[in-house]
Amino acid sequence: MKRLDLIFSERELDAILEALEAAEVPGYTVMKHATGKGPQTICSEDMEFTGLGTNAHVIVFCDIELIEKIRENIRSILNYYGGVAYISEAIEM
Amino acid sequence: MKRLDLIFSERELDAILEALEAAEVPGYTVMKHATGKGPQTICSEDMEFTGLGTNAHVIVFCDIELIEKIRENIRSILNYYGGVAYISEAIEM
Amino acid sequence: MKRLDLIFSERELDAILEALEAAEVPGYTVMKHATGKGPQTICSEDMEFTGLGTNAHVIVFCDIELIEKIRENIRSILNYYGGVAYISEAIEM
Amino acid sequence: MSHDLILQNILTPPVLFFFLGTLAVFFRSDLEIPAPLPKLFSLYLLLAIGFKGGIELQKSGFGGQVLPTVLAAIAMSLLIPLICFVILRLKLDVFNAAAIAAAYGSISAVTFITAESFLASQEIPFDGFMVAALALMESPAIIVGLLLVKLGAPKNRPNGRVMKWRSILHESMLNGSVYLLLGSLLIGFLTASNNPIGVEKMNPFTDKLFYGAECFFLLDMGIVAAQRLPGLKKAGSFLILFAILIPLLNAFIGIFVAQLLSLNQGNALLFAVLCASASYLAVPAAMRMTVPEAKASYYISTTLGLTFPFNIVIGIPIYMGLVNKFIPSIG
Amino acid sequence: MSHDLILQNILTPPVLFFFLGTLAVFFRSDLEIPAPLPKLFSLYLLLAIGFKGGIELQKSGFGGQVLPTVLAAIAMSLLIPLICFVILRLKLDVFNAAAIAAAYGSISAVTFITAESFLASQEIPFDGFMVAALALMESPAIIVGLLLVKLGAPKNRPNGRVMKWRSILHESMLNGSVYLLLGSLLIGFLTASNNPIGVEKMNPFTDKLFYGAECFFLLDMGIVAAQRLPGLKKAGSFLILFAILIPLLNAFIGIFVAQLLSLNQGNALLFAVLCASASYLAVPAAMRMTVPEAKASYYISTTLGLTFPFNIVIGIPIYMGLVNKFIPSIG
Amino acid sequence: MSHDLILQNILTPPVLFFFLGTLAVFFRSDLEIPAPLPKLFSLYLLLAIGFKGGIELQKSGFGGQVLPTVLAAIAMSLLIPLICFVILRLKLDVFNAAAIAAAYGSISAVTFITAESFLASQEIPFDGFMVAALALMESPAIIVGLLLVKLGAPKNRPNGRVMKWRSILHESMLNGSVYLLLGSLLIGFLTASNNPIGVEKMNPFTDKLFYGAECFFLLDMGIVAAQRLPGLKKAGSFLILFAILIPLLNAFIGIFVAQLLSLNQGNALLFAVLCASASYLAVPAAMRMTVPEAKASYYISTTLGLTFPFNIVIGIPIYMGLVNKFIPSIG
Ligand SMILES: Nc1ncnc2c1ncn2[C@@H]1O[C@H](COP(=O)(O)O)[C@@H](O)[C@H]1O
Ligand SMILES: Nc1ncnc2c1ncn2[C@@H]1O[C@H](COP(=O)(O)O)[C@@H](O)[C@H]1O
Ligand SMILES: Nc1ncnc2c1ncn2[C@@H]1O[C@H](COP(=O)(O)O)[C@@H](O)[C@H]1O
Ligand code: NA
Ligand code: NA
Ligand code: NA
Repeated sequence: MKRLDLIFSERELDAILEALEAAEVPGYTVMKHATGKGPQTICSEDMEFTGLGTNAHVIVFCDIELIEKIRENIRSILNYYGGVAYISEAIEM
Repeated sequence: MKRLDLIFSERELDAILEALEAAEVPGYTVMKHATGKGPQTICSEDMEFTGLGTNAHVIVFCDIELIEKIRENIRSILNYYGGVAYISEAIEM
Repeated sequence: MKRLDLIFSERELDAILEALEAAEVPGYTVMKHATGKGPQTICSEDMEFTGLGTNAHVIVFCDIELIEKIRENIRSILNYYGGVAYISEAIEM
Repeated sequence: MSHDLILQNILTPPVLFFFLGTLAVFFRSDLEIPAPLPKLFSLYLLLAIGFKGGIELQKSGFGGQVLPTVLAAIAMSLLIPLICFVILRLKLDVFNAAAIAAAYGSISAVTFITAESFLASQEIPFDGFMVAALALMESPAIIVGLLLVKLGAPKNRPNGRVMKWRSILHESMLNGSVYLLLGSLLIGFLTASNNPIGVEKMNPFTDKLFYGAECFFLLDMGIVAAQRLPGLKKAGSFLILFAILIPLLNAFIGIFVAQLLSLNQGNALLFAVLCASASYLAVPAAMRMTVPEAKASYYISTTLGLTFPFNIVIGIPIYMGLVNKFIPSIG
Repeated sequence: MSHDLILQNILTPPVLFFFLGTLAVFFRSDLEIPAPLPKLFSLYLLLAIGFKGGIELQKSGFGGQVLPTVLAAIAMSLLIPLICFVILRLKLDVFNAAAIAAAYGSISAVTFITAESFLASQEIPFDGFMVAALALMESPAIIVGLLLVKLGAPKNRPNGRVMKWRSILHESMLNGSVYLLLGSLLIGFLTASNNPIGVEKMNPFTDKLFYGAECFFLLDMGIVAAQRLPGLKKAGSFLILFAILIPLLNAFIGIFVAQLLSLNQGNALLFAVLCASASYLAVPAAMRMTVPEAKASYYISTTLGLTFPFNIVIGIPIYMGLVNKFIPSIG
Repeated sequence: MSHDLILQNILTPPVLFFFLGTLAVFFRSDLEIPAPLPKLFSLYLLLAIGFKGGIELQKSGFGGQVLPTVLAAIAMSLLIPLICFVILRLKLDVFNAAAIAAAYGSISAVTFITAESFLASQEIPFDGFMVAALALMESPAIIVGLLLVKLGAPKNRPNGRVMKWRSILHESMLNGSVYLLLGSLLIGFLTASNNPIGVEKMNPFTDKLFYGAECFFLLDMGIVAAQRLPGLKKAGSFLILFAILIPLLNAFIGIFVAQLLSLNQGNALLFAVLCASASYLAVPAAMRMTVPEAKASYYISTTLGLTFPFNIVIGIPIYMGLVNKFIPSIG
């Protein structure tokens, strides 16, 4: 089993979740209100009321095949709008 | 060292934390207000005010022996109410 | 690539982020409002309004060399004020 | 005539703000009221409704129509779930049928206050003690729902799940919104009896601010209700029909009972609305805890996605039309 | 004389609370207004501004100065972005220039209400229909900004990014804050026409509470603006100068137009403030979605970190000084 | 007679809502006021207390009893921590003793306003300038606490931890709640001097709404205080006794000083309450930063879990009984 961590602006949340649902991942978890810093951009808490939106952290536990299926779609969103995606190992308890 | 990620409805938080404390884990971290989707159920943000409750994400760093100790207890809660539990490797910094 | 998870009181957030920026990590993500329990202390939600502050969960994806660079600095803060730091493996998607 | 009333109802600020929220979802606006702000408003409204109701109850005492009305309301919250359960069992299993039945036996405080605002804008008088009826209709409906599960559930429910009286009472009386409403009612009552200065000093918060806060909350309810609509499709046409026809049936029964009780027009409308409305706060939370087998999406989409908007927008004026027909006007 | 006005302006509660917030950052106090509380206040203010404006608009009707003023305001929100774009293109690429230009063509509701408070404390009358002008200046500026991108952007923009009319209209009309403001305006209008009791019952929430909520929000704005200052340094001296001089220029044009329209002193000040202020709510959100190539830190630090405080603290009294000079007093 | 006062105190809305919160925890209701709503109310209360205090201070000026009273209050906030420290050192180390001592030298704004509400419901007059005393008692107590650590701490404290004057002053004056309270006091003062219209326009927010918001906040405080009780058990019987007896002692000293200052009954009660109450906002935050060696659970459970409820429920009427005995009534 794999664990996929996606972090990106909540403005792209709908697009990312659509991609996940299209690939029929078994489930996902979304944590909003994350802030942070990337190579170019800063995301701070006051972006919440200005409407710019803070980051969302999405976790997906799924098989590697599913990750291959969504890779291209997700990468193209993240490359355009910013955000990171990392994969690690996980075993169901 | 292992890292245990538990995601489930905050309604079961007390029961899960009791299980953790009974096993004397060295510590845990709770992040509330997570939303998401599982095989059957959807957890959305408006469940916060209807009293249904959103999800909690609990992280525990501990030894594998402790995980064995709590496995059965935790699994029985998650099987009944829903939720996921995954284990991965972690090294103290 | 490594994934570094830091969990500590948000009161120390500025100091930790300074340490990360000084080491020029490529980025980081901060999730506030985490609660939890450590070997000695409890962090509960009502610490938010009493001004004591809840925990922050910081995630950094970076190379192992960078982690070596910040290790000492971060450890000294966590040792004094409390908090945990764990490293795991991660691969860019 | 009902047409006229519907239009007049739609042109009040609470209903207009509800529409504004609904349309935001249809037009895909990014208008959003982030958590926990809706919780703030729902806590505020419960506290204010309870407190004001307590004051009114102290003023009116328990004589006259008060006790019969409150008892009749409790009876309705015991009876309605039974009717609903029988109907729902045609298509659903025990768990889902009981959970939805409990929701329809219970009440929606926001529907109630929208009805009060409607009466105020029509300048039709009503009595404050009706809030006591409201406050006392939640627990019985939950108890009936849980009893139906206890009696009807298959024998192979896991052990930990065998319903205990203790937890039935706990969920029905100590659920957060029931507790706050009943507690505030009691505090309002005690304050009115002992501390008139306190009543006056609470007034700007619990009374003057109320209407605006109601509008703000209805804006959010509009958003939430509209987001619930897709969930309704999955629930199927049986539940969709149920969510619209049952309020009408229950309102009809309510007006019949109101006539027996010789309530005036204002109180009769409120009584009908209590019967017709369904709970999306207290009951879902209680059911989630005690009957996890029931699908939350069923009892939330029907009550919040359909019955609530239906009542707010056209139910209330329709019931008013019926009240006008069956209940003699005093003036 | 302007000196006097500046001092009088600084000694009003909204500006004092703004300073309190700013100083908290400079002194490194840990005073903090956590999310989503600022959102609560900004939603509240937009709802209240819109609702009150709708009532006033219904009172005044569309005759007299109303229509010309509103049309002139819309014209300004089309013209100002063009002027700004030409200036900004001296140093910035199309994306950044267009995004900042749109922000300055649009308005800041909080600057507007601070100007209203200033007029109230100076006991200078003004008209409620100016809110209609405010509400109608956001969308056109966004449209111009997006058109500038559509026309000026390099041909190699990725396919998915080719701007469509549909999304231009969507972002300009259905952005959360624009939508709430326009919607509340409409609701205020409809309520005032049909439901005078509703107007009165909203009053404690939308009117009485307003000034205090404004102060609370300005406390937070002081904190946020001060936190934005370091970001300005990175933006460079060109943008810093722009953020201070352009409001002056726009206010000047605004007063000139106000004179042509024969607005009274109060309305002329508000018109100037609409021209001089820049949006940090609706426009940034729209630009973030449609022009991700523009740096958010540019259009946020200039509008929020510099233009907003400048207008709040010294801009308004300076414009008042100009109005006093160029617009005849009625009394 | 004290019995009577206790009952009258318990039957005011703030205390009743406090009980409602406490009982919610005892009965295991799921009533919850999620973060950051309690923060919203605490920020609001500090802002409103400060602003109203500033207005009153401007009205009263610094003549008459004002200056002596404020100076005496500051003196008390220097003296009380010393007394407490000596007692606490019997059982605790320097860090914990100093942190708790500072908390008891400082004040609880909510206890203060509950005392004001109590006086209002008893129709006993008191003066607005007492808020100035309240605002000025927080910093000195923090300074004394940190000095005690500086002087008493073992020599082997890590280097980074050697207390610097700079950080002592920073934590004592710029702590978020101290800063907001003092800042709002100053703004109220300046507004009252320069902008009477501003005072009036703030009134619905800072004054009219206050009592209701206080009740809402006390509901949450009831929940929080009750959740703190288990933590008290761990703290041990010494700290439990301390948390109940020390307020009595301090109130006694306070009434003695009030007599020397010839304060009237109302002001004397408030003075006693300032001495008796302990800080759970400013001081804990400051101690957490500068004295991490002290256990937060100690200074939070004592102040919030025991002293606060004690003062709110029975302390205030007991002190009123003492005031009645020792301070001559004017009427
Ligand atoms: N190396 C990293 N480690 C953790 N989070 C990151 C990292 N880089 C970027 N992020 C997160 O991704 C968001 C978007 O980054 P960016 O791709 O620079 O727009 C940032 O605001 C961070 O929250
Ligand atoms: N494959 C998954 N990956 C990440 N989170 C999941 C996954 N499946 C379920 N979840 C989370 O667990 C919660 C409960 O799921 P369920 O077991 O379907 O009731 C969901 O709301 C998600 O937040
Ligand atoms: N073993 C652990 N697993 C997960 N989180 C932990 C663990 N130990 C401590 N924490 C987190 O780190 C915070 C500080 O802990 P402490 O070091 O005890 O002050 C706690 O409040 C928890 O949120
Ligand atoms: Na009902
Ligand atoms: Na403008
Ligand atoms: Na004290």
